[in-house]
Amino acid sequence: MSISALRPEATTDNPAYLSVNNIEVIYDHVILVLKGISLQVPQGKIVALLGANGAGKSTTLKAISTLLKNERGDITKGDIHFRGERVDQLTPNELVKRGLSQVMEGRHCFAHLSVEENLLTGAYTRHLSRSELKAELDKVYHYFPRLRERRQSLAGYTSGGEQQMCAIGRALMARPSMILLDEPSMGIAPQLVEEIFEIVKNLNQQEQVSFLLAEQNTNIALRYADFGYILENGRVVMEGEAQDLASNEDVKEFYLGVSGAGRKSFRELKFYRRRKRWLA
Amino acid sequence: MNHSRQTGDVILDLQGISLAFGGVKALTNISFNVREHEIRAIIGPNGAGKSSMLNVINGVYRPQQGQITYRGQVRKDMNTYAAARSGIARTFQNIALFKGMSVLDNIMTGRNLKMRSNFLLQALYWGPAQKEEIAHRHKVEQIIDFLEIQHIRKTPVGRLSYGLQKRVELGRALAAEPEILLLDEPMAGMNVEEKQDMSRFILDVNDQFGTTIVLIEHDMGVVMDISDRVVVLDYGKKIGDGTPAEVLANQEVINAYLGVAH
Amino acid sequence: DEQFIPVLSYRVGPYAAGGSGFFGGAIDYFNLINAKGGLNGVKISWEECETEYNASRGVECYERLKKSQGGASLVEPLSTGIAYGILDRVADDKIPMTTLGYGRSDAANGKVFPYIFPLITSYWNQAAAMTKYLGDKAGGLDKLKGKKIVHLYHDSAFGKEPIPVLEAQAKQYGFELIKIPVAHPGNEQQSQWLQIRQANPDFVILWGWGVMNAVAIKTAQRNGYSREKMLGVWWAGSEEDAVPAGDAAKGYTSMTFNTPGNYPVLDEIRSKVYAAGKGNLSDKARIGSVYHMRGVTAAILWTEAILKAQEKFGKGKTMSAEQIRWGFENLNVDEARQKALGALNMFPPVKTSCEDHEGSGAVKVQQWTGDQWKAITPNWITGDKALTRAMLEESSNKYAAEKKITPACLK
Amino acid sequence: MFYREAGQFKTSYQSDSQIFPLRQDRIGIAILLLIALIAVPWLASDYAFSAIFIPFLIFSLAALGLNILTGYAGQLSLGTAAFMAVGAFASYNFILRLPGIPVLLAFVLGGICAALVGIAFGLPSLRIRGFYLAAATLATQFFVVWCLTKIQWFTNYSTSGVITAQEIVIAGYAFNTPLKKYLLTLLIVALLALLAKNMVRSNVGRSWMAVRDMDVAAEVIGFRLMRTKLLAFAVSSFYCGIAGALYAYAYLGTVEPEAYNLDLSFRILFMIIIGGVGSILGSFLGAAFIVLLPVVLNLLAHTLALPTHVASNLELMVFGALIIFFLIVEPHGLARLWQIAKEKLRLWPFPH
Amino acid sequence: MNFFFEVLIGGLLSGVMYALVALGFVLIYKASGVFNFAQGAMVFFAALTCVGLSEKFQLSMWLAIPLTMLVMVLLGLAIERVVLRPLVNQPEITLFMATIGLTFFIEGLAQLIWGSQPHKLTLPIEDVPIEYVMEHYNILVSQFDVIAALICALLVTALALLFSKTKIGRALRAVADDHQAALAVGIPLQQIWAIVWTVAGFVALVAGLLWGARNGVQFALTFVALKALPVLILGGFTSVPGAIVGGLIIGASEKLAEVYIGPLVGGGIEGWFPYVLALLFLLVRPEGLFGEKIIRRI
Ligand SMILES: Nc1ncnc2c1ncn2[C@@H]1O[C@H](COP(=O)(O)OP(=O)(O)OP(=O)(O)O)[C@@H](O)[C@H]1O
Ligand SMILES: Nc1ncnc2c1ncn2[C@@H]1O[C@H](COP(=O)(O)OP(=O)(O)OP(=O)(O)O)[C@@H](O)[C@H]1O
Ligand SMILES: [Mg+2]
Ligand SMILES: [Mg+2]
Repeated sequence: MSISALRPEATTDNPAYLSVNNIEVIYDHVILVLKGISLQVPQGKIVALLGANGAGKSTTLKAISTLLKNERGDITKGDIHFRGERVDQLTPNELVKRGLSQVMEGRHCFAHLSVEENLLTGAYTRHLSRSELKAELDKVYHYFPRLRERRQSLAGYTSGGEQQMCAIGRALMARPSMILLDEPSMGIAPQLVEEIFEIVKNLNQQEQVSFLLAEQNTNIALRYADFGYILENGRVVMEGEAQDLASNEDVKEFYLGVSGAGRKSFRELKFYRRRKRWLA
Repeated sequence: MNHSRQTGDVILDLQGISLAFGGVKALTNISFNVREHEIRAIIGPNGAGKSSMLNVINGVYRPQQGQITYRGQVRKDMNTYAAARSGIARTFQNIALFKGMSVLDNIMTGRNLKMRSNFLLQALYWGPAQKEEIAHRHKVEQIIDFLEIQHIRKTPVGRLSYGLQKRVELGRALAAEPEILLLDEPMAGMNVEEKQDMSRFILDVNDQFGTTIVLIEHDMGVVMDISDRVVVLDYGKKIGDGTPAEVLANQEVINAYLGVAH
Repeated sequence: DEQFIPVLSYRVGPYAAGGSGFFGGAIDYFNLINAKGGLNGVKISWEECETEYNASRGVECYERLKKSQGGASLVEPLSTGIAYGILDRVADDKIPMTTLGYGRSDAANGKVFPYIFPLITSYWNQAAAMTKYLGDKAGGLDKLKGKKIVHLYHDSAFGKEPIPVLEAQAKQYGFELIKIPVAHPGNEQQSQWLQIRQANPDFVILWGWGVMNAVAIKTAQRNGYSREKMLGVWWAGSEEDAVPAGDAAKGYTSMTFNTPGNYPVLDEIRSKVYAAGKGNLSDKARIGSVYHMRGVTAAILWTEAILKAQEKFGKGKTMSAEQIRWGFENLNVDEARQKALGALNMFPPVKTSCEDHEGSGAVKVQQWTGDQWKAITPNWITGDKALTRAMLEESSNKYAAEKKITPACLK
Repeated sequence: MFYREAGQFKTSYQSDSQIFPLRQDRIGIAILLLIALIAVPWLASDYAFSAIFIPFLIFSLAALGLNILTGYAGQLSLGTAAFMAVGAFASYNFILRLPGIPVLLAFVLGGICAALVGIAFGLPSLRIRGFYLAAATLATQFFVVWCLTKIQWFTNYSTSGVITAQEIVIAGYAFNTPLKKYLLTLLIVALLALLAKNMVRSNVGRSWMAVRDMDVAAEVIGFRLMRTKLLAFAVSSFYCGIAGALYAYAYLGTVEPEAYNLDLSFRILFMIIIGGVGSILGSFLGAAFIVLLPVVLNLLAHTLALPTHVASNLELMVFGALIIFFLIVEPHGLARLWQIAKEKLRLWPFPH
Repeated sequence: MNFFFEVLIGGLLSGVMYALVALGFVLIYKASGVFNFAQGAMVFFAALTCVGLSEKFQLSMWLAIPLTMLVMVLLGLAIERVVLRPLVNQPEITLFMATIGLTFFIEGLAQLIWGSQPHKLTLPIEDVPIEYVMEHYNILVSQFDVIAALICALLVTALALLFSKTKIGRALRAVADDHQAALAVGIPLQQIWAIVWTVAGFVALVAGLLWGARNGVQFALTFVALKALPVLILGGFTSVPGAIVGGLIIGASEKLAEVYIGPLVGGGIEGWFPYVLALLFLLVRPEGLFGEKIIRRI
């Protein structure tokens, strides 16, 4: 495929903000999950990470944010640079201080803290006055009005979508310069999904925040992203400008669900697609 | 939509259900029913009370008001065990798998109500107990095949990716061969291809075993395509109920949930 | 030739202080003997094994060491739990076990327990002696009538052991016995002492162990109960029990089977062992402390038994455990012998027989002056031995019946 | 290269659900059993039997019992020794008061008594979870030992509260040497381990693990919490009860209630955590670790000829440090370490 | 009636002493969701170090105490670095077990350095009845206990403020909920743990000094942990004020039970009574009186 020529190369005038070079990740000393992944996120861009279940998207993100260590995963090869500095040996706290935040998959709110307290912990690394904190909170509440309504209740009791908003809002509170988003649209009502991506776009354009997002909603992800990488089985199998990917036939068929004749109804597919692919 | 399936009588009927947690009104006076063999979707914005609705149906939450009629039997509330016994199985929004157990064992737990041999026989693992175990294993392997998770059969589920866990959870619910299957966002975290498979799968279950399905899903495409009737919740109230087409045309629903983009 | 003695010691954990003192004393004496040329030329060898005062580790140590270096001559675990754990084993292995001042009182009956030697004195004789002493203090045993005595005890087999004796004597002499148990470990005794304060007894017997002792003394002070009226068992009568209680312990009395003080044998240990850098205690000041002296006493009795055996079975030879058992059964460490050993009056004269594996039953009372113990009874006291003997017979015969043993003396 | 599953295809679910699906494992365990049954009795000394093997087996059994409760059913308990005490003292009284009762039957009855006590004290677990439950199980520990000390009937009115285990005679054959006691213990432990393995790989076991991992979901699936938890308490206590009886009869001989103190409970807890929570094999590995390590350290300290008090304290420190070390290397215990080693072996000589 | 009040007051004051130990547990549980088995050993270690320093080098207590504090800080840092850091995000039971390993290590270390001899510890507070109360009401109240209670109250207030008013408090609770998420938002787990273990070390020192003055400084100080456990479950593992309230309830009721129920059943019930009592409380409130509710939403 020729699009690899379009790969966002790190050049001196456009240094890769985040660059992951050929990393290999092993869980539990035996389970090899990432088999050499390289990717670049240029400053101020949105990069999407796509791929089937179990492809290794979350693992990649956790490798970058160094949270992997605590799940008994190890980066055995390769390195990761963030703003020109090697970061794979830093602690998450140091990373957050350097401006890199992660929204983890699966919501991970602090169940025993109220929604508002959850958001406040997001600003832990920043030293804000009371009024500044309030302003930041208001901003998040403005994005997610639902959170304002539920601010006093314990996060553990809120609904799935509310928790997801809470997790995203919490990461925003750190005012990072780069955010790793793991499936932000999961469990979120469609209207809000659009809004979340609008927020992403806004932050990206107005505050130059870079994004690396793992997303299953390929459609919308490619609509908002600048670049995309497609992972399969721990390897990058395709990469390129978002528009190019979106117009690629294979991507269309497997990730966007549109084949030659346009989108098909879910009801009408009479066979299992993936099985077909394997057999082919 | 040329499917030949017939939906039957009302199997589950909820009347005037209200549920509040302290000050939070999760559900207010909700009534709707589910017919045999149908695919019934529940949609609504975040925090509308969809999951709470499922929790009421299978007895995790007790509604303060209202009554539930299941197969002609009227009750104030369900209890989880009784619900399971009477053929209601479900999946959860925040995955509730048994993290320390393998995929196979997790799905096997789904069959526990069908197991007859007592614990002494199981301790001996001999004769009827072993036969039974193997018979159930057959069923479970079919489900595993169906879900295409053969390769992770013996992996502890804690080590699986999110999407795979969702699949296992579905498998566990299916293993119970339920009459009603409650699915809470079964396709969250899946890409289109996977969603297509999953839809096919749900339809197949519905067709082949006649399982009634109650489905919560945020992907409108899926909901519109595969469900027979949709109920729409907003702020704990019912704002719409009808066929996908009817719901889609409902202005209130568009305002509250779908937005203009769709 | 060497005579091997396994040392089942405990130097960590809650009772480490006692363990290090006792086994330190014993090893110091071994070193002294060896420095002086051994037992008729037979040197003593030993090996230490840490039991942590824990029954199963103690059993492991015993099993490990019983066969090493030509076989164990004897054992002394200084722990009730371990002693029970190896009670049957020593009989099977034919290795004598001493239990100095603890363990089964009825083991003094050598017909039933041929291999067990609760030397010097047992709990029952101690209890009887306590009554005797309190009676003397009141001006005669008959003066105990109408008096109130509190038995404040560690709520375990240990603490309950003397109750039959005390109860029998309460009936006999007409005093009121109030039993107040303290739950293990006994680091809180306010409620017990409030009860005591309310009862206002004439004496309090403190049958305690470990931290319970210091706490009892302290709590007595805070409740205004006179320490002079407290009489501790000998496991409540060491520096380790009094020191932590600080000033509160001044005047407190306890039983002992050693007379506190200095003895030629201790001087010898200082000059021949410690001066040569072979001392076992890391703190020289502990030489002659209660536990250390108890260890030395034990070692004296062990070596005396070996010497006794040598007299019969061949001087200058290594004795077998069986022969040493005979030695233990025919001990006679009288005052003359004590004097020769440089330990006159350090412990009561001991003379054993098949019927009497205890060999004495005499004790003293000591008092804490604030920095050391002082004996306050010039002579050794013995209680009502007829009473304890009868109990001992009954109890040991019951054991024999349970175990299907026919009581008999070994030759 | 020798440890491969390659070429071993399962043609039936029956063969796939065997305890040891791999041929190498089956051969391994067979060899192990042969060693335990033939080579050990042949070669080992009395010391090894009565100070290492017997306590090792008994502790393994107790650990197995605790592992059923804590590892499989997720109910953290600090009252193991209490259940052991019940088993021991109940067996003692059965043999004492029903003359002629078969010893093995007495053990089983003792185990059943322990199971009943376990059920009684397991009732709170329906409401209480985690460390709260653990602290609450201490009530069992203290209460049971207190009862055994207070109520003299249990100790047959022995003045010192000590019981002397009767001789083990089965069908006229006396198990009175370390070797015989070892064989008896081995058989009992092997049998019970097999039963336990069967339980945990069938529906009961799954119900326990389900309750452990997520009790709400377990209930929704149709497991009854009360039944499942109480069954776990009962089975676990039964195992502990038998272990307690063996502790008195095959190991110590003469015991006081204090022998079953909190320390013992903790030791058994250490065993399962070190060995592997939720693993039958782990119970054995953990017991071996806790029984052997102090012995090894003691011998080591002895050969180094350190001053004794230094040696003893160092032993304790090294013991603690090793526990931490193993947890850091593998938080899921020795059993998991073993499994990883096997997985690596399977890949060997390739790294992945 | 006097006697009743004596028992009651004595019990309440003992309860405060228990609470002091329980506080150490609460701190660490709050910060990591871990039950710190080593707390008893830390109490012992702190007291022994303090006494050891003052005896060996003839230091006054006022010098020995800050020096010991320094040692406790080092200990806290070392524990974080060596034990906790590699065990982030591990199951609670693993961390619990690690603290057990720590217990052995600290016990061995303490005795290796300072020997196993018990020591006396004299604080300038005498343990005698307060005369005024004695004369006027004929009730025995120990002066030492009252002062200990004051110290404890001070400590509890300070800690309660620390937790409720600072952002550290919030961070602690976040860490206890979810290590990974806490790290992801940039909470410096290592720093926080180091701080908490140091504070726990400080609490251990205070407890060690007060208990040491009462019982002597000896290995058995580690057993005071057993007294603190029922307090902890009754008050709730996560609540600082809960420790105090739990302490008062446990202290008073255990003494009353021993005095009034004990004689009926043969006495010595103090060992298990508090546990049974706490258990009964738990049946009503499974997370203790003030503990955080256990959230089990699906
Ligand atoms: N803690 C772990 N231990 C072992 N294996 C793991 C662990 N976490 C993930 N894996 C494995 O790594 C692979 C990649 O997982 P990952 O979570 O990165 O997938 P993903 O692309 O995020 O998938 P999804 O879309 O389902 O979230 C999977 O096969 C999974 O089983
Ligand atoms: N156990 C509970 N305690 C307190 N509040 C609760 C509880 N369960 C649900 N709620 C509240 O009830 C409302 C409905 O929650 P529910 O989980 O049913 O929403 P939902 O429709 O499933 O939303 P989503 O699409 O985000 O999952 C939410 O605001 C939630 O915070
Ligand atoms: Mg993922
Ligand atoms: Mg929901």
